[in-house]
Amino acid sequence: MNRRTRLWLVAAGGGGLAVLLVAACLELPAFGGASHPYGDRAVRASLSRHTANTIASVNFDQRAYDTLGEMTILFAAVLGCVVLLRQTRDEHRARPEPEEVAPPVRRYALVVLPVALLTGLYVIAHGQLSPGGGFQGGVVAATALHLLYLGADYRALERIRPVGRYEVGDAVAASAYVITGLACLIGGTAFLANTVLPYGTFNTLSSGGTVPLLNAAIGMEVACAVVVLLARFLDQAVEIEEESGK
Amino acid sequence: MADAVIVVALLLVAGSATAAVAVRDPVRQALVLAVLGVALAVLFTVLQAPDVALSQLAVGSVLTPLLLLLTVRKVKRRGQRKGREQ
Amino acid sequence: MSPRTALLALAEILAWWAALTVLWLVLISTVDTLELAVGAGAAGAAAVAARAARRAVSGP
Amino acid sequence: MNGWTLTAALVLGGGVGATLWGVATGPLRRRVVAQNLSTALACPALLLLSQGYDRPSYVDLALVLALLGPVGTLVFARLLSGELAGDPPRAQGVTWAAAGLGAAVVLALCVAVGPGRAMAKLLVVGALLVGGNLVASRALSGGFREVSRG
Repeated sequence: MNRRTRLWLVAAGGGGLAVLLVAACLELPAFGGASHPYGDRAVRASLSRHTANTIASVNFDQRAYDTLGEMTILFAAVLGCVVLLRQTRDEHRARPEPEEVAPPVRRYALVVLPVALLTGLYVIAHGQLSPGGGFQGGVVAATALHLLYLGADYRALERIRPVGRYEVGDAVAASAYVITGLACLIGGTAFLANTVLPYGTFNTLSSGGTVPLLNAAIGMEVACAVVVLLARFLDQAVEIEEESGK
Repeated sequence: MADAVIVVALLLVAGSATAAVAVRDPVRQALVLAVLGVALAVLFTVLQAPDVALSQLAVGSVLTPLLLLLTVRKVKRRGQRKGREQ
Repeated sequence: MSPRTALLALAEILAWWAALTVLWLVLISTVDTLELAVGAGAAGAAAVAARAARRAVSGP
Repeated sequence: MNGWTLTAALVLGGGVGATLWGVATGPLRRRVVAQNLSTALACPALLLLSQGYDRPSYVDLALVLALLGPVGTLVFARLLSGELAGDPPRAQGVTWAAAGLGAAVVLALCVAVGPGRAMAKLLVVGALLVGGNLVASRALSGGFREVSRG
Protein backbone atom coordinates (compact mmCIF):
# COMPACT_ATOMS: atom_id res chain seq x y z
CA MET A 1 0.00 0.00 0.00
CA ASN A 2 1.62 3.25 -1.03
CA ARG A 3 1.62 6.50 0.85
CA ARG A 4 -1.21 8.07 -1.13
CA THR A 5 -3.60 5.19 -0.56
CA ARG A 6 -2.78 5.13 3.15
CA LEU A 7 -3.52 8.83 3.46
CA TRP A 8 -6.85 8.34 1.70
CA LEU A 9 -7.66 5.47 4.05
CA VAL A 10 -6.85 7.61 7.10
CA ALA A 11 -8.87 10.51 5.72
CA ALA A 12 -11.87 8.25 5.06
CA GLY A 13 -11.70 6.67 8.52
CA GLY A 14 -11.16 9.99 10.28
CA GLY A 15 -13.93 11.66 8.30
CA GLY A 16 -16.37 8.88 9.14
CA LEU A 17 -15.47 9.09 12.81
CA ALA A 18 -15.87 12.87 12.78
CA VAL A 19 -19.33 12.59 11.20
CA LEU A 20 -20.43 10.01 13.78
CA LEU A 21 -19.05 12.08 16.68
CA VAL A 22 -20.78 15.25 15.50
CA ALA A 23 -24.03 13.34 15.02
CA ALA A 24 -23.72 11.89 18.51
CA CYS A 25 -22.90 15.28 20.08
CA LEU A 26 -25.98 16.87 18.50
CA GLU A 27 -28.15 14.38 20.39
CA LEU A 28 -26.47 14.98 23.79
CA PRO A 29 -28.43 16.66 26.60
CA ALA A 30 -27.62 20.36 26.93
CA PHE A 31 -24.56 21.40 28.98
CA GLY A 32 -25.23 21.99 32.67
CA GLY A 33 -28.91 21.02 32.69
CA ALA A 34 -30.95 20.43 35.83
CA SER A 35 -31.83 16.78 35.19
CA HIS A 36 -29.26 14.26 36.52
CA PRO A 37 -30.97 10.85 36.81
CA TYR A 38 -27.80 8.94 37.73
CA GLY A 39 -26.43 11.67 39.99
CA ASP A 40 -29.67 11.94 42.00
CA ARG A 41 -29.77 8.20 42.62
CA ALA A 42 -26.06 8.02 43.50
CA VAL A 43 -26.38 10.88 45.99
CA ARG A 44 -29.45 9.31 47.59
CA ALA A 45 -27.69 5.95 47.96
CA SER A 46 -24.54 7.54 49.37
CA LEU A 47 -26.50 9.61 51.91
CA SER A 48 -28.45 6.54 53.02
CA ARG A 49 -25.10 4.96 53.90
CA HIS A 50 -23.73 8.07 55.65
CA THR A 51 -20.97 8.67 53.11
CA ALA A 52 -20.38 12.41 52.69
CA ASN A 53 -18.33 12.13 49.50
CA THR A 54 -20.63 10.61 46.89
CA ILE A 55 -17.70 9.77 44.61
CA ALA A 56 -16.18 7.59 47.34
CA SER A 57 -19.55 5.92 47.77
CA VAL A 58 -19.74 5.22 44.03
CA ASN A 59 -16.17 3.91 43.91
CA PHE A 60 -16.05 1.81 47.05
CA ASP A 61 -19.66 0.93 47.77
CA GLN A 62 -22.06 1.11 44.84
CA ARG A 63 -19.47 0.00 42.29
CA ALA A 64 -16.79 -1.52 44.51
CA TYR A 65 -16.49 -4.45 42.11
CA ASP A 66 -15.36 -2.05 39.35
CA THR A 67 -12.68 -0.70 41.66
CA LEU A 68 -11.48 -4.27 42.27
CA GLY A 69 -11.01 -4.54 38.50
CA GLU A 70 -9.15 -1.23 38.33
CA MET A 71 -6.89 -2.26 41.20
CA THR A 72 -6.16 -5.52 39.39
CA ILE A 73 -5.23 -3.58 36.24
CA LEU A 74 -2.72 -1.47 38.18
CA PHE A 75 -1.37 -4.57 39.91
CA ALA A 76 -0.95 -6.41 36.61
CA ALA A 77 0.62 -3.37 34.94
CA VAL A 78 3.21 -3.04 37.70
CA LEU A 79 3.86 -6.79 37.61
CA GLY A 80 4.44 -6.62 33.86
CA CYS A 81 6.74 -3.65 34.34
CA VAL A 82 8.77 -5.51 36.97
CA VAL A 83 9.17 -8.48 34.62
CA LEU A 84 10.04 -6.40 31.55
CA LEU A 85 12.47 -4.04 33.27
CA ARG A 86 14.36 -6.66 35.29
CA GLN A 87 18.13 -6.85 35.09
CA THR A 88 18.96 -9.27 32.29
CA ARG A 89 22.04 -11.46 32.08
CA ASP A 90 23.95 -9.16 29.73
CA GLU A 91 23.49 -6.13 31.99
CA HIS A 92 25.31 -5.07 35.11
CA ARG A 93 24.69 -2.53 37.83
CA ALA A 94 26.86 0.55 38.00
CA ARG A 95 26.99 2.34 41.31
CA PRO A 96 25.12 5.65 41.02
CA GLU A 97 27.31 8.66 41.54
CA PRO A 98 26.49 11.11 44.32
CA GLU A 99 24.84 14.30 43.18
CA GLU A 100 25.78 17.77 44.33
CA VAL A 101 22.58 19.53 45.27
CA ALA A 102 22.29 23.17 46.33
CA PRO A 103 21.65 23.31 50.12
CA PRO A 104 18.27 25.13 49.91
CA VAL A 105 16.93 22.48 47.54
CA ARG A 106 18.13 19.68 49.83
CA ARG A 107 16.61 21.30 52.91
CA TYR A 108 13.35 21.84 51.03
CA ALA A 109 13.24 18.16 50.09
CA LEU A 110 13.89 17.04 53.66
CA VAL A 111 11.15 19.30 55.07
CA VAL A 112 8.53 18.67 52.40
CA LEU A 113 9.00 14.87 52.40
CA PRO A 114 7.21 14.28 55.75
CA VAL A 115 4.66 17.02 55.00
CA ALA A 116 3.77 15.44 51.65
CA LEU A 117 3.65 11.98 53.24
CA LEU A 118 1.26 13.25 55.90
CA THR A 119 -0.86 14.97 53.25
CA GLY A 120 -1.06 11.69 51.33
CA LEU A 121 -2.21 9.87 54.46
CA TYR A 122 -4.72 12.67 55.14
CA VAL A 123 -6.17 12.36 51.65
CA ILE A 124 -6.48 8.58 52.05
CA ALA A 125 -8.06 8.78 55.50
CA HIS A 126 -10.60 11.43 54.47
CA GLY A 127 -11.57 9.80 51.19
CA GLN A 128 -15.14 9.27 52.33
CA LEU A 129 -15.49 12.86 53.60
CA SER A 130 -13.73 15.23 51.20
CA PRO A 131 -12.36 15.01 47.64
CA GLY A 132 -9.67 12.40 47.36
CA GLY A 133 -9.32 8.82 48.39
CA GLY A 134 -7.01 5.86 48.19
CA PHE A 135 -5.71 6.42 44.69
CA GLN A 136 -4.94 10.12 44.99
CA GLY A 137 -3.48 9.85 48.48
CA GLY A 138 -1.43 6.80 47.56
CA VAL A 139 0.17 8.59 44.64
CA VAL A 140 0.95 11.65 46.79
CA ALA A 141 2.52 9.50 49.53
CA ALA A 142 4.61 7.53 47.04
CA THR A 143 5.73 10.75 45.33
CA ALA A 144 6.82 12.10 48.72
CA LEU A 145 9.42 9.35 49.12
CA HIS A 146 10.96 10.20 45.76
CA LEU A 147 11.77 13.70 46.98
CA LEU A 148 14.85 11.98 48.36
CA TYR A 149 15.98 11.18 44.81
CA LEU A 150 15.18 14.69 43.60
CA GLY A 151 16.65 16.55 46.56
CA ALA A 152 19.62 14.29 47.24
CA ASP A 153 20.65 11.29 45.15
CA TYR A 154 19.62 7.78 44.25
CA ARG A 155 21.71 6.15 46.96
CA ALA A 156 19.86 8.11 49.65
CA LEU A 157 16.53 6.93 48.23
CA GLU A 158 17.71 3.32 48.14
CA ARG A 159 18.58 3.48 51.85
CA ILE A 160 14.98 4.15 52.90
CA ARG A 161 13.24 2.17 50.18
CA PRO A 162 13.56 -1.62 50.43
CA VAL A 163 11.74 -2.53 47.20
CA GLY A 164 11.04 -6.09 48.33
CA ARG A 165 8.92 -4.91 51.22
CA TYR A 166 6.91 -2.61 48.96
CA GLU A 167 6.26 -5.54 46.61
CA VAL A 168 4.95 -7.52 49.58
CA GLY A 169 2.89 -4.52 50.71
CA ASP A 170 1.37 -4.22 47.24
CA ALA A 171 0.25 -7.85 47.30
CA VAL A 172 -0.98 -7.66 50.91
CA ALA A 173 -3.08 -4.56 50.18
CA ALA A 174 -4.56 -6.13 47.05
CA SER A 175 -5.50 -9.22 49.05
CA ALA A 176 -6.92 -7.05 51.83
CA TYR A 177 -9.41 -5.62 49.34
CA VAL A 178 -10.52 -9.09 48.26
CA ILE A 179 -10.67 -10.32 51.86
CA THR A 180 -12.89 -7.39 52.84
CA GLY A 181 -15.12 -8.33 49.94
CA LEU A 182 -15.26 -11.95 51.11
CA ALA A 183 -16.03 -10.82 54.66
CA CYS A 184 -19.00 -8.91 53.24
CA LEU A 185 -20.07 -12.08 51.45
CA ILE A 186 -19.83 -14.22 54.58
CA GLY A 187 -21.16 -11.75 57.17
CA GLY A 188 -23.57 -9.86 54.94
CA THR A 189 -25.33 -10.46 51.69
CA ALA A 190 -23.02 -10.33 48.71
CA PHE A 191 -19.39 -9.87 47.63
CA LEU A 192 -18.28 -6.31 48.54
CA ALA A 193 -21.82 -5.38 49.66
CA ASN A 194 -21.58 -2.62 52.27
CA THR A 195 -23.86 -4.26 54.84
CA VAL A 196 -21.47 -5.67 57.45
CA LEU A 197 -20.21 -2.67 59.39
CA PRO A 198 -22.34 0.05 61.04
CA TYR A 199 -22.59 3.20 58.93
CA GLY A 200 -21.48 5.48 61.79
CA THR A 201 -22.15 9.18 62.25
CA PHE A 202 -22.41 11.23 59.05
CA ASN A 203 -19.29 13.27 58.21
CA THR A 204 -16.90 11.58 60.67
CA LEU A 205 -13.88 9.42 59.99
CA SER A 206 -15.69 6.18 60.87
CA SER A 207 -18.73 6.76 58.65
CA GLY A 208 -19.56 4.81 55.53
CA GLY A 209 -19.25 1.20 56.66
CA THR A 210 -16.58 -0.61 54.63
CA VAL A 211 -15.73 2.46 52.51
CA PRO A 212 -12.84 3.66 54.75
CA LEU A 213 -11.37 0.13 54.91
CA LEU A 214 -11.45 -0.32 51.14
CA ASN A 215 -10.05 3.22 50.77
CA ALA A 216 -7.12 2.35 53.02
CA ALA A 217 -6.46 -0.89 51.11
CA ILE A 218 -6.44 0.96 47.79
CA GLY A 219 -4.23 3.69 49.26
CA MET A 220 -1.61 1.18 50.38
CA GLU A 221 -1.85 -0.74 47.11
CA VAL A 222 -1.38 2.35 44.96
CA ALA A 223 1.44 3.77 47.09
CA CYS A 224 3.38 0.48 47.01
CA ALA A 225 2.66 -0.02 43.30
CA VAL A 226 3.94 3.46 42.39
CA VAL A 227 7.07 2.99 44.50
CA VAL A 228 7.81 -0.36 42.82
CA LEU A 229 7.07 1.06 39.36
CA LEU A 230 9.34 4.05 39.85
CA ALA A 231 12.03 1.80 41.37
CA ARG A 232 12.16 -0.22 38.14
CA PHE A 233 12.32 2.92 35.99
CA LEU A 234 14.99 4.49 38.23
CA ASP A 235 17.04 1.30 38.18
CA GLN A 236 16.99 1.28 34.41
CA ALA A 237 17.76 4.98 34.05
CA VAL A 238 20.41 5.28 36.74
CA GLU A 239 21.98 1.95 37.61
CA ILE A 240 21.60 -0.75 34.99
CA GLU A 241 24.03 -0.68 32.08
CA GLU A 242 24.47 -3.04 29.19
CA GLU A 243 27.77 -4.95 29.15
CA SER A 244 30.13 -3.29 26.70
CA GLY A 245 30.73 -5.19 23.49
CA LYS A 246 27.17 -6.39 23.23
CA MET B 1 -20.95 35.45 31.31
CA ALA B 2 -21.60 33.09 34.19
CA ASP B 3 -19.54 30.39 32.53
CA ALA B 4 -16.49 32.55 31.77
CA VAL B 5 -14.21 30.45 33.93
CA ILE B 6 -15.41 27.24 32.25
CA VAL B 7 -14.71 28.74 28.83
CA VAL B 8 -11.23 29.83 29.95
CA ALA B 9 -10.46 26.34 31.34
CA LEU B 10 -11.70 24.67 28.14
CA LEU B 11 -9.57 26.99 25.99
CA LEU B 12 -6.50 26.28 28.16
CA VAL B 13 -7.02 22.52 27.80
CA ALA B 14 -7.56 22.79 24.05
CA GLY B 15 -4.47 24.99 23.66
CA SER B 16 -2.16 22.89 25.80
CA ALA B 17 -3.36 19.61 24.27
CA THR B 18 -2.73 20.97 20.78
CA ALA B 19 0.70 22.19 21.87
CA ALA B 20 1.50 18.76 23.37
CA VAL B 21 0.84 17.21 19.97
CA ALA B 22 2.60 19.92 17.97
CA VAL B 23 5.83 19.87 20.02
CA ARG B 24 8.01 17.03 18.73
CA ASP B 25 10.92 16.66 21.16
CA PRO B 26 9.96 14.27 24.01
CA VAL B 27 11.60 16.41 26.72
CA ARG B 28 9.70 19.53 25.67
CA GLN B 29 6.60 17.43 25.25
CA ALA B 30 6.92 16.37 28.89
CA LEU B 31 6.97 20.05 29.90
CA VAL B 32 3.83 20.81 27.88
CA LEU B 33 2.22 17.67 29.28
CA ALA B 34 2.82 18.93 32.83
CA VAL B 35 1.01 22.18 31.97
CA LEU B 36 -1.75 20.19 30.27
CA GLY B 37 -2.17 18.24 33.51
CA VAL B 38 -2.63 21.44 35.49
CA ALA B 39 -5.09 22.81 32.92
CA LEU B 40 -7.10 19.57 33.03
CA ALA B 41 -7.17 19.71 36.83
CA VAL B 42 -8.55 23.26 36.66
CA LEU B 43 -11.16 22.17 34.10
CA PHE B 44 -12.30 19.28 36.31
CA THR B 45 -12.50 21.68 39.26
CA VAL B 46 -14.69 24.20 37.47
CA LEU B 47 -16.92 21.34 36.30
CA GLN B 48 -17.31 20.38 40.01
CA ALA B 49 -15.38 17.11 39.80
CA PRO B 50 -12.72 17.63 42.49
CA ASP B 51 -11.96 13.92 42.92
CA VAL B 52 -10.93 13.58 39.28
CA ALA B 53 -9.01 16.86 39.50
CA LEU B 54 -7.08 15.53 42.49
CA SER B 55 -6.21 12.33 40.59
CA GLN B 56 -5.03 14.41 37.66
CA LEU B 57 -2.89 16.62 39.90
CA ALA B 58 -1.38 13.65 41.74
CA VAL B 59 -0.47 11.77 38.57
CA GLY B 60 0.18 14.59 36.12
CA SER B 61 2.39 16.91 38.14
CA VAL B 62 5.21 14.56 39.18
CA LEU B 63 4.65 10.94 38.18
CA THR B 64 4.18 11.35 34.42
CA PRO B 65 7.11 13.79 33.89
CA LEU B 66 9.37 11.61 36.04
CA LEU B 67 8.54 8.42 34.10
CA LEU B 68 8.97 10.23 30.76
CA LEU B 69 12.27 11.89 31.63
CA LEU B 70 13.71 8.69 33.12
CA THR B 71 12.84 6.89 29.89
CA VAL B 72 14.45 9.64 27.81
CA ARG B 73 17.57 9.42 29.97
CA LYS B 74 17.80 5.64 29.51
CA VAL B 75 17.40 5.91 25.73
CA LYS B 76 19.99 8.69 25.52
CA ARG B 77 22.51 6.74 27.59
CA ARG B 78 22.11 3.75 25.33
CA GLY B 79 22.61 6.02 22.29
CA GLN B 80 25.78 7.53 23.77
CA ARG B 81 27.17 4.08 24.50
CA LYS B 82 26.46 2.88 20.96
CA GLY B 83 28.05 6.06 19.60
CA ARG B 84 31.23 5.54 21.63
CA GLU B 85 31.63 1.95 20.49
CA GLN B 86 31.36 2.71 16.80
CA MET C 1 23.58 2.91 70.24
CA SER C 2 24.59 4.90 73.29
CA PRO C 3 21.92 6.42 75.56
CA ARG C 4 22.87 9.85 74.29
CA THR C 5 22.23 9.07 70.61
CA ALA C 6 19.05 7.20 71.52
CA LEU C 7 17.83 10.24 73.38
CA LEU C 8 18.70 12.51 70.46
CA ALA C 9 16.88 10.20 68.05
CA LEU C 10 13.82 10.18 70.30
CA ALA C 11 13.89 13.97 70.55
CA GLU C 12 14.15 14.35 66.78
CA ILE C 13 11.21 12.02 66.17
CA LEU C 14 9.14 13.65 68.92
CA ALA C 15 9.75 17.12 67.51
CA TRP C 16 8.66 16.01 64.04
CA TRP C 17 5.69 14.15 65.51
CA ALA C 18 4.46 17.20 67.40
CA ALA C 19 4.83 19.48 64.37
CA LEU C 20 3.10 17.02 62.06
CA THR C 21 0.25 16.40 64.51
CA VAL C 22 -0.37 20.15 64.60
CA LEU C 23 -0.35 20.14 60.79
CA TRP C 24 -2.94 17.32 60.79
CA LEU C 25 -5.12 19.37 63.15
CA VAL C 26 -4.85 22.28 60.71
CA LEU C 27 -5.84 20.11 57.74
CA ILE C 28 -8.95 18.51 59.24
CA SER C 29 -12.27 20.31 59.67
CA THR C 30 -13.82 18.72 62.78
CA VAL C 31 -11.96 17.20 65.73
CA ASP C 32 -13.03 14.01 67.49
CA THR C 33 -11.22 11.19 69.30
CA LEU C 34 -10.83 8.89 66.31
CA GLU C 35 -9.60 11.77 64.19
CA LEU C 36 -6.95 12.56 66.81
CA ALA C 37 -5.87 8.92 67.04
CA VAL C 38 -5.55 8.52 63.25
CA GLY C 39 -3.74 11.87 63.04
CA ALA C 40 -1.28 10.92 65.77
CA GLY C 41 -0.58 7.60 64.04
CA ALA C 42 -0.09 9.15 60.61
CA ALA C 43 2.12 11.89 62.10
CA GLY C 44 4.18 9.19 63.83
CA ALA C 45 4.76 7.35 60.55
CA ALA C 46 5.70 10.59 58.79
CA ALA C 47 8.03 11.55 61.67
CA VAL C 48 9.90 8.25 61.40
CA ALA C 49 10.17 8.80 57.64
CA ALA C 50 11.49 12.34 58.24
CA ARG C 51 14.28 11.04 60.47
CA ALA C 52 15.10 8.18 58.10
CA ALA C 53 15.32 10.62 55.19
CA ARG C 54 17.56 13.00 57.13
CA ARG C 55 19.87 10.14 58.09
CA ALA C 56 19.92 8.79 54.53
CA VAL C 57 21.12 12.16 53.23
CA SER C 58 23.53 13.34 55.90
CA GLY C 59 24.46 10.21 57.84
CA PRO C 60 23.52 9.40 61.46
CA MET D 1 -20.39 34.07 39.10
CA ASN D 2 -18.90 36.28 41.78
CA GLY D 3 -15.75 38.30 42.25
CA TRP D 4 -13.73 35.29 43.35
CA THR D 5 -14.45 33.17 40.29
CA LEU D 6 -14.03 36.20 38.04
CA THR D 7 -10.57 36.82 39.52
CA ALA D 8 -9.81 33.11 39.10
CA ALA D 9 -10.83 33.34 35.43
CA LEU D 10 -8.54 36.35 34.99
CA VAL D 11 -5.60 34.60 36.68
CA LEU D 12 -6.19 31.48 34.60
CA GLY D 13 -6.70 33.28 31.31
CA GLY D 14 -3.93 35.82 31.72
CA GLY D 15 -1.40 33.97 33.85
CA VAL D 16 -1.73 30.31 32.93
CA GLY D 17 -2.49 31.27 29.32
CA ALA D 18 0.78 33.18 29.16
CA THR D 19 2.72 30.28 30.68
CA LEU D 20 1.13 27.98 28.10
CA TRP D 21 2.59 30.20 25.38
CA GLY D 22 5.93 30.19 27.19
CA VAL D 23 6.06 26.42 27.57
CA ALA D 24 5.14 25.71 23.96
CA THR D 25 7.66 28.01 22.28
CA GLY D 26 11.18 29.28 22.69
CA PRO D 27 14.38 27.83 24.19
CA LEU D 28 14.38 25.18 26.89
CA ARG D 29 15.30 27.61 29.67
CA ARG D 30 12.16 29.62 29.01
CA ARG D 31 10.00 26.52 28.90
CA VAL D 32 11.06 25.18 32.30
CA VAL D 33 10.44 28.58 33.90
CA ALA D 34 7.00 28.69 32.28
CA GLN D 35 6.22 25.21 33.62
CA ASN D 36 7.16 26.33 37.14
CA LEU D 37 5.01 29.46 36.81
CA SER D 38 2.02 27.47 35.55
CA THR D 39 1.71 25.67 38.89
CA ALA D 40 2.55 28.85 40.82
CA LEU D 41 -0.41 30.58 39.13
CA ALA D 42 -2.87 27.68 38.95
CA CYS D 43 -2.67 27.12 42.70
CA PRO D 44 -3.97 30.62 43.63
CA ALA D 45 -6.65 30.15 40.98
CA LEU D 46 -7.77 26.91 42.65
CA LEU D 47 -7.89 28.70 46.01
CA LEU D 48 -10.02 31.47 44.48
CA LEU D 49 -12.34 28.89 42.92
CA SER D 50 -12.71 27.14 46.28
CA GLN D 51 -13.80 30.42 47.83
CA GLY D 52 -15.95 31.34 44.82
CA TYR D 53 -17.88 28.06 44.94
CA ASP D 54 -17.97 28.26 48.75
CA ARG D 55 -16.55 24.75 49.09
CA PRO D 56 -13.83 24.68 51.77
CA SER D 57 -12.92 21.08 50.89
CA TYR D 58 -11.67 22.24 47.47
CA VAL D 59 -8.70 23.78 49.33
CA ASP D 60 -7.28 20.22 49.37
CA LEU D 61 -6.70 20.54 45.62
CA ALA D 62 -4.64 23.68 46.10
CA LEU D 63 -2.78 21.99 48.96
CA VAL D 64 -1.79 19.04 46.76
CA LEU D 65 -0.81 21.35 43.90
CA ALA D 66 1.25 23.56 46.25
CA LEU D 67 3.10 20.42 47.43
CA LEU D 68 3.53 18.58 44.15
CA GLY D 69 3.85 21.46 41.67
CA PRO D 70 7.33 22.52 42.84
CA VAL D 71 8.31 18.85 43.12
CA GLY D 72 7.37 18.45 39.45
CA THR D 73 9.65 21.38 38.60
CA LEU D 74 12.40 19.71 40.65
CA VAL D 75 11.99 16.65 38.39
CA PHE D 76 12.76 18.80 35.35
CA ALA D 77 15.57 20.68 37.12
CA ARG D 78 17.14 17.42 38.23
CA LEU D 79 16.89 15.40 35.03
CA LEU D 80 17.57 18.29 32.63
CA SER D 81 20.46 19.72 34.68
CA GLY D 82 22.85 18.85 31.84
CA GLU D 83 20.89 20.76 29.20
CA LEU D 84 20.21 23.69 31.52
CA ALA D 85 23.77 24.03 32.85
CA GLY D 86 25.11 25.74 29.71
CA ASP D 87 22.17 28.13 29.45
CA PRO D 88 20.68 28.59 32.93
CA PRO D 89 17.26 30.22 33.25
CA ARG D 90 17.14 33.71 34.73
CA ALA D 91 13.65 34.63 35.76
CA GLN D 92 13.86 36.46 39.08
CA GLY D 93 11.27 39.06 38.11
CA VAL D 94 8.41 36.83 36.99
CA THR D 95 9.08 34.29 39.76
CA TRP D 96 8.78 36.95 42.45
CA ALA D 97 5.73 38.40 40.71
CA ALA D 98 4.02 35.00 40.76
CA ALA D 99 5.03 34.51 44.40
CA GLY D 100 3.59 37.94 45.22
CA LEU D 101 0.34 37.09 43.47
CA GLY D 102 0.10 33.84 45.43
CA ALA D 103 0.75 35.64 48.71
CA ALA D 104 -1.79 38.36 47.88
CA VAL D 105 -4.48 35.80 47.03
CA VAL D 106 -3.82 33.86 50.23
CA LEU D 107 -3.99 37.03 52.33
CA ALA D 108 -7.22 38.15 50.65
CA LEU D 109 -8.78 34.75 51.32
CA CYS D 110 -7.57 34.82 54.94
CA VAL D 111 -9.37 38.14 55.40
CA ALA D 112 -12.49 36.64 53.79
CA VAL D 113 -12.65 33.47 55.92
CA GLY D 114 -11.65 35.10 59.21
CA PRO D 115 -9.54 33.57 61.96
CA GLY D 116 -9.84 29.85 62.59
CA ARG D 117 -8.68 26.49 61.37
CA ALA D 118 -9.54 27.30 57.74
CA MET D 119 -7.29 30.36 57.87
CA ALA D 120 -4.40 28.30 59.27
CA LYS D 121 -4.86 25.83 56.43
CA LEU D 122 -4.78 28.65 53.88
CA LEU D 123 -1.58 29.98 55.42
CA VAL D 124 0.00 26.50 55.23
CA VAL D 125 -0.95 26.27 51.55
CA GLY D 126 0.42 29.75 50.93
CA ALA D 127 3.72 29.01 52.67
CA LEU D 128 4.15 25.75 50.76
CA LEU D 129 3.25 27.47 47.48
CA VAL D 130 5.52 30.50 47.77
CA GLY D 131 8.42 28.64 49.39
CA GLY D 132 8.16 25.73 46.98
CA ASN D 133 8.14 27.83 43.87
CA LEU D 134 11.05 29.99 45.00
CA VAL D 135 13.09 26.85 45.78
CA ALA D 136 12.07 25.27 42.47
CA SER D 137 13.15 28.41 40.63
CA ARG D 138 16.47 28.31 42.50
CA ALA D 139 16.86 24.65 41.52
CA LEU D 140 16.30 25.49 37.86
CA SER D 141 19.06 28.10 37.82
CA GLY D 142 21.89 25.88 38.94
CA GLY D 143 20.53 23.85 41.84
CA PHE D 144 22.16 20.69 40.52
CA ARG D 145 25.77 20.31 39.49
CA GLU D 146 26.14 18.53 36.17
CA VAL D 147 27.25 14.90 36.60
CA SER D 148 27.39 12.03 34.16
CA ARG D 149 24.73 10.04 35.96
CA GLY D 150 23.14 9.90 39.36
